[in-house]
Amino acid sequence: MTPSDRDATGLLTKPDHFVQLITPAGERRADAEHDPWVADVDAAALGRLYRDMAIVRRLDAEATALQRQGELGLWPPLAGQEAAQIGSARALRDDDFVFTSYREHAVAWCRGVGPAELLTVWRGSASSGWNPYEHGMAVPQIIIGAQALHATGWAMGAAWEGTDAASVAYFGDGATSEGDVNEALVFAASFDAPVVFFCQNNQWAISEPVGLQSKQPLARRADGFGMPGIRVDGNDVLAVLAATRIALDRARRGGGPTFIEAVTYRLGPHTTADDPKRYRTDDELTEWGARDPLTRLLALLGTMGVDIEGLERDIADEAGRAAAELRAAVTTIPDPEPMTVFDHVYAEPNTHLARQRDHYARYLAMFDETDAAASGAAGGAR
Amino acid sequence: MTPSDRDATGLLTKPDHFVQLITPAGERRADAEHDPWVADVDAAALGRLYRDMAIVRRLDAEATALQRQGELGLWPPLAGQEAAQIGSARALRDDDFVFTSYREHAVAWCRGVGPAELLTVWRGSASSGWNPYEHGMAVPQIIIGAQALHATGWAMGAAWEGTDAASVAYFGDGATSEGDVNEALVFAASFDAPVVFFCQNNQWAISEPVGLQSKQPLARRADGFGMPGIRVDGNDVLAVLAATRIALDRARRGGGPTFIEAVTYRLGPHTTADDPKRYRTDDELTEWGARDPLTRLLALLGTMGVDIEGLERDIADEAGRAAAELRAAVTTIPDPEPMTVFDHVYAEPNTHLARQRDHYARYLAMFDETDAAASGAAGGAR
Amino acid sequence: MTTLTLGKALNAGLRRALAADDKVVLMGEDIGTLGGVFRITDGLKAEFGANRVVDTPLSEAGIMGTAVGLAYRGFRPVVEIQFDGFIYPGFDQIVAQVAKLHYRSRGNVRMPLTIRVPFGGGIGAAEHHSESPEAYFAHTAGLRVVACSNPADAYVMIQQAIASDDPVLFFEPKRRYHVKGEVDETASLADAKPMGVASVVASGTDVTLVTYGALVQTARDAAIAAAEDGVSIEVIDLRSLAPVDYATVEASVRRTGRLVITHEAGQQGGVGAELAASVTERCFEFLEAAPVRVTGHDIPYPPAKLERHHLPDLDRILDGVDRVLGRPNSLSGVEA
Amino acid sequence: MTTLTLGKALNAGLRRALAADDKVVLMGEDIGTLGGVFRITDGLKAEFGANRVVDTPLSEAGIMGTAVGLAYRGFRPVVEIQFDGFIYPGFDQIVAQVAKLHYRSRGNVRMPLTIRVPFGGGIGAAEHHSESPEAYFAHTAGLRVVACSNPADAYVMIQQAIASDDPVLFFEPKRRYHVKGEVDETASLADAKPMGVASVVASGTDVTLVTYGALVQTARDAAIAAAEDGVSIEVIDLRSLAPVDYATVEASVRRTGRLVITHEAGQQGGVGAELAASVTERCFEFLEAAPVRVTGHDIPYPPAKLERHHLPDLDRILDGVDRVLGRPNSLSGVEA
Ligand SMILES: Cc1ncc(C[n+]2csc(CCOP(=O)(O)OP(=O)(O)O)c2C)c(N)n1
Ligand SMILES: Cc1ncc(C[n+]2csc(CCOP(=O)(O)OP(=O)(O)O)c2C)c(N)n1
Ligand SMILES: [Mg+2]
Ligand SMILES: [Mg+2]
Repeated sequence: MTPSDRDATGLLTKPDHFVQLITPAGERRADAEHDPWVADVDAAALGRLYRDMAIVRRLDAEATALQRQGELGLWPPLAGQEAAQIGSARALRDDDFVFTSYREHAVAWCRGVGPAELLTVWRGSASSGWNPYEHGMAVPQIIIGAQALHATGWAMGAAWEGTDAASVAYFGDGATSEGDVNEALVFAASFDAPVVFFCQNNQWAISEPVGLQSKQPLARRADGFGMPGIRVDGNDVLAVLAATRIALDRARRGGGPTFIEAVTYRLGPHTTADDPKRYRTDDELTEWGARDPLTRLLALLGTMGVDIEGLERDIADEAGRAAAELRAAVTTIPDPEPMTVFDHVYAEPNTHLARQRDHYARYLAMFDETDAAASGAAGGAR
Repeated sequence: MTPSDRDATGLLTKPDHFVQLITPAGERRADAEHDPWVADVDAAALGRLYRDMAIVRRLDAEATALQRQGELGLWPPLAGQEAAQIGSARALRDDDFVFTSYREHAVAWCRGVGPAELLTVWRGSASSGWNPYEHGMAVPQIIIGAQALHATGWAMGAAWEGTDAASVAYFGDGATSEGDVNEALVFAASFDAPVVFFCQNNQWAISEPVGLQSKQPLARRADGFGMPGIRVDGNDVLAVLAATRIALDRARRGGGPTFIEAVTYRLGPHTTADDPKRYRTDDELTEWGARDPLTRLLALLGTMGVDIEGLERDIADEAGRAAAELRAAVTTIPDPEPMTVFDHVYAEPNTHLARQRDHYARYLAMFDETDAAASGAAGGAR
Repeated sequence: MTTLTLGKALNAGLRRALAADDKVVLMGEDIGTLGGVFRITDGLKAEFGANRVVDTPLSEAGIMGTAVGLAYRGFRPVVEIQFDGFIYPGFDQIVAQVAKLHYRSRGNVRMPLTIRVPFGGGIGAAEHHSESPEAYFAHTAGLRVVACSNPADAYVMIQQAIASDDPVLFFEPKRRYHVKGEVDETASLADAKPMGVASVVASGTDVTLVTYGALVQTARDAAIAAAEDGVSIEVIDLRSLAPVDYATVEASVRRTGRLVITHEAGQQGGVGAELAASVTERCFEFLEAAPVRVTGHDIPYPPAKLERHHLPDLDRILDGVDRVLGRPNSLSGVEA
Repeated sequence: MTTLTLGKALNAGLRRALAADDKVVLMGEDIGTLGGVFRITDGLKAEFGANRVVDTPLSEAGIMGTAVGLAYRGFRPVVEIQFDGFIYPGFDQIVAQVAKLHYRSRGNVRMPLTIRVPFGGGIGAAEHHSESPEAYFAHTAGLRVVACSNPADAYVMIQQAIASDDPVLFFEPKRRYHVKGEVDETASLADAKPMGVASVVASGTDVTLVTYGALVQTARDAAIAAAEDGVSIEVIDLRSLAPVDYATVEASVRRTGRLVITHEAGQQGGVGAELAASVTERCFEFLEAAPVRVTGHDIPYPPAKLERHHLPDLDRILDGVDRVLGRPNSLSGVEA
């Protein structure tokens, strides 16, 4: 690694340092090592991957709009990272389990998480929107890196049980600096855990460029921990699919963990609360815009003889319907009942909390029923 | 790394995988890369290194005996690790600063820590035995790995101040699994901190073999964090000296951190409270006994024409005197005065603690003065 | 006097501390180029450089541990923890190192760290962004714990914390960052009230109401509301949670005979527990009733739409006041 | 009935839990081949295999975090923290994950972890080997916190903790590991006293003395000594620190009117603060005096030669009893 491997912003993105099967211009690159892993992916399959990506991009934009309109408290947009998320999640089986952070809406989409389920937590209506066991996907994790250990433990258990299921830990470039992620690599290697560490290097951790977290491509972290590392073009859905399949295959055969660095880019703000203009340039955006994951796949489909106008039209319709559904779903999310604030703290009866709950119920009961329903407790009685 | 790189116990010790300048048999191996770094180390200098090692081995044995005799509460013997500690510490300047764990008595020896200073904490007489600023050495750290971050921060500060001083973080093979050590590597690389990570891989973390912590030689951890890693024969004082000089030189020139793995062996128990028979074999001990750091240096000195019998005799005398001093020193360590239990919690006055202190003073005062002096508070009054 | 928001007052205090002592360094995630997610360090990197206002890798233990090393070297690190709920990865370094190193080294090594923590709820945030972890630190020997509640205090206290040779957990009431107040930027630190001393922010005779941070404002509002009801409340802004200024609290309780404590943190083992226990020990014979605590529930911080059913507010505080006065209240008729 | 040490009783309880449910896995540093530094897991790896009794890499966050993942998968991990002072690197995973995941997942994901912590001092150990961190966890919603004090309880409570669907911090009084007692290894768990219920271990009428862990023995000795002095002490072994069995404590205090609490942890924000505050709230009118706390000082754990000047012992407890009774004591004449 020399300084010249860095671009102007100190980002580690030299394209020829990673697995790439589709160039930004939409050409299919031959790759003897990786092509066999996606030999089954024909034009129809590529079309389906495009559909996934286009729909989640639309849903993401819709959710951002919903936040701007006050329907959501916060939204962390994924725009730009569709290929990384779809390519990896579409490699999974139902009995696998994914542990993500907060930005993996496209992974949730692949795991069958529904619109209301997806938005619940960002609306602030409940502490989570879905049952992890229904989708083989943990609820979002906000503590950076913590989920890497959860994925590792889950995988250890799956192996001990004699299954060939695997887990995937999704985390960001910033997360690689947290002790938890490094300890996860240690445990996974030590126990040959069937886990895939899927790092979306989107170049930024809020305002911090990846160069502050590491002077080395993150995939190189893997070797020292005793596992293979794959650096893949995270804006190339096919390359990501191949890399993830390789890693999952190894995991299922008892070969242990793999670390994948998907080099991608967050096109939007960190969250709707962020102002990226304070820390990055328009040039950088333009540069990355040219590497868009959707554009290149559409171009490739065109060269394969697919009627891309027709495809785009169909998908635009479908995405529009999905977005409308999302918009409709948000208002169906019930506002929580006051006393549910005490639910699920414990799985078993707890004398202390029962008493506190009882006291609060008595407190709420002091207020006029109508007032309470209309405006909650505050200001009701006085 | 293939399974055959591991010996029977799963330990990562293939000798030809590391820098070695003196073979276990005492032959000087030519090494074009490393020889220039120790070109100044003539027979006299080697004799001094031998003297250091022989004396600390004797002191270590004496301290172990003192513990067995009840003069110390606990002692973590260093036997076997003399070359790793002396070779590295003798590369340092006075204005460097070392942050160790609990077993680095030979480092303390090199830093001029005196016998009473050394034993105080193990006798349980005070929370530390020396002033870190007098010896450029932090007091022992028991929380595994924590000091790696301290060394990194200190080095960042030294660089910001424009000095060319460096710090060394000493830690064990087990410590490499802790988040703190990995985060220290991240910070050190990010800030080009002039710090040397000196890992003594003594094959065991209490009862756990190093193979449980890592499937890779630990020095390989370095690359993924963006720093050079050197794997050195930790039982070869000259190779260790060379490696540490290389690392310190890089640090002083602004080249940032280096990770050194010194492959060595703990010949004794983890601490005097440990029973290593429960987890390791006599064969392993024999095997490592043949790689003893002292024997090989003595053999080399012999081939260099040094009167090794005379040397041994002189050093035995000197070591005997040092041991006697140590034994004498232990009883000079004052028992702490009861009320000092409150000293140094805060640097500034603290109303809460002052009150608690006052209450305890009144409590102690209830007891008959003579009783209190003889037996402390307990049982005095009733 | 300048009118500043609490956030800007902190910024001004930090700027003055950086200017006064070049061993002061600020460290944290996003504090440099971005100026912090709350912009508390806005402009400081540009003014003092990247070695004084340091964007760090994303690792709280790393920040805390390197700050310890910097302190070893004579620096006075001021660490920002981005949100309250992110302090726990650094907990070991705080509890086992920062808090203990002065003791461990028998006074040779000073740990003059300031650990800034935007804390508390009421901003409709996601999980881990609204916590009140102060009791963990108040229980940790070797640390000092303070909380500011208004711009004037924020400006002075942050400088006092940085000047202190002891490590200070500095809690900032994030939902009050935008509250404005008068700040005297010319005043000398030497003349300022020490951060260990509490403030009586409203005088009263019937009930002593003790709080800190964001709830100080709520408590004052409660005192005004109660006054209309004929109840005179003395409001004390604790400012220092460890050690507590019991002289001020006791003097008040001895007059009023009644104590209400309110904080956002859960009740079980919260700062209010120590206060209630200590005040009971110190002035049992003056108490007309058991001290009452009005706190967050003992639950993980709830989702945004439920936080108003978790956080003490004006009504809940007044209910607590009714309780301590033996007036009709939510628990009337319930056996305690 | 078998006579077992407390350590062996734990070993027997763990063995029974491993045998009863193959989702129970033990994890920790040196717990396998070595059987743990205190030999609590001695022989269990040989009996159940390396996938049930797991030597882990040296990383507390790693242990805790992988245990969370195992729980996600339906396992019931029993984690050993080697010594009290080494729990802090795992603090984030405990507080932000273990404690909150059931809530966060709206009851879908259970976290039936048992976190075993040998705790407390009195063994002449080096730094970090004698701490009493229980208050941090008692203040954390979502956790249960228990402490055993004798072999019979140890045997039953460890099994109850493992059987509990909630995460349990299980504190073991390390200096009592060698104390012997009768254990009924045939008794059914279903009939056993729930771990949430406190035990009155000595009846008395003048003072209620509440404690847990290693000090239960000391408290009983104090009761015997006091009896010779004409003072009748009721000793309560709390067993559960969160939630506290206030029914038992209150019933006693209502009779005696006087409460003394003793623990090794520091006073400021210790478990005793919550107890004193809660008991005062619940039975103010029955109290003849303010509850008295006899605790470790608010200092980092001192060097071995000073620990007897830190830890509550028989004399200090009796001094506290004198205080609560208004008899001559160390603070007589001192204004509280
Ligand atoms: C332990 C912890 N520290 C700090 C934060 C605040 N925070 C939220 S997201 C973020 C940046 C994460 O960057 P990265 O891992 O690259 O993921 P990305 O947001 O780019 O997907 C930070 C610092 C947090 N959530 N958790
Ligand atoms: C955070 C923490 N966890 C656990 C321990 C208990 N412990 C003390 S030494 C040790 C093994 C350390 O092994 P290694 O790092 O290889 O150093 P060595 O003792 O071999 O020099 C352990 C687990 C500790 N001191 N600190
Ligand atoms: Mg990122
Ligand atoms: Mg070791």
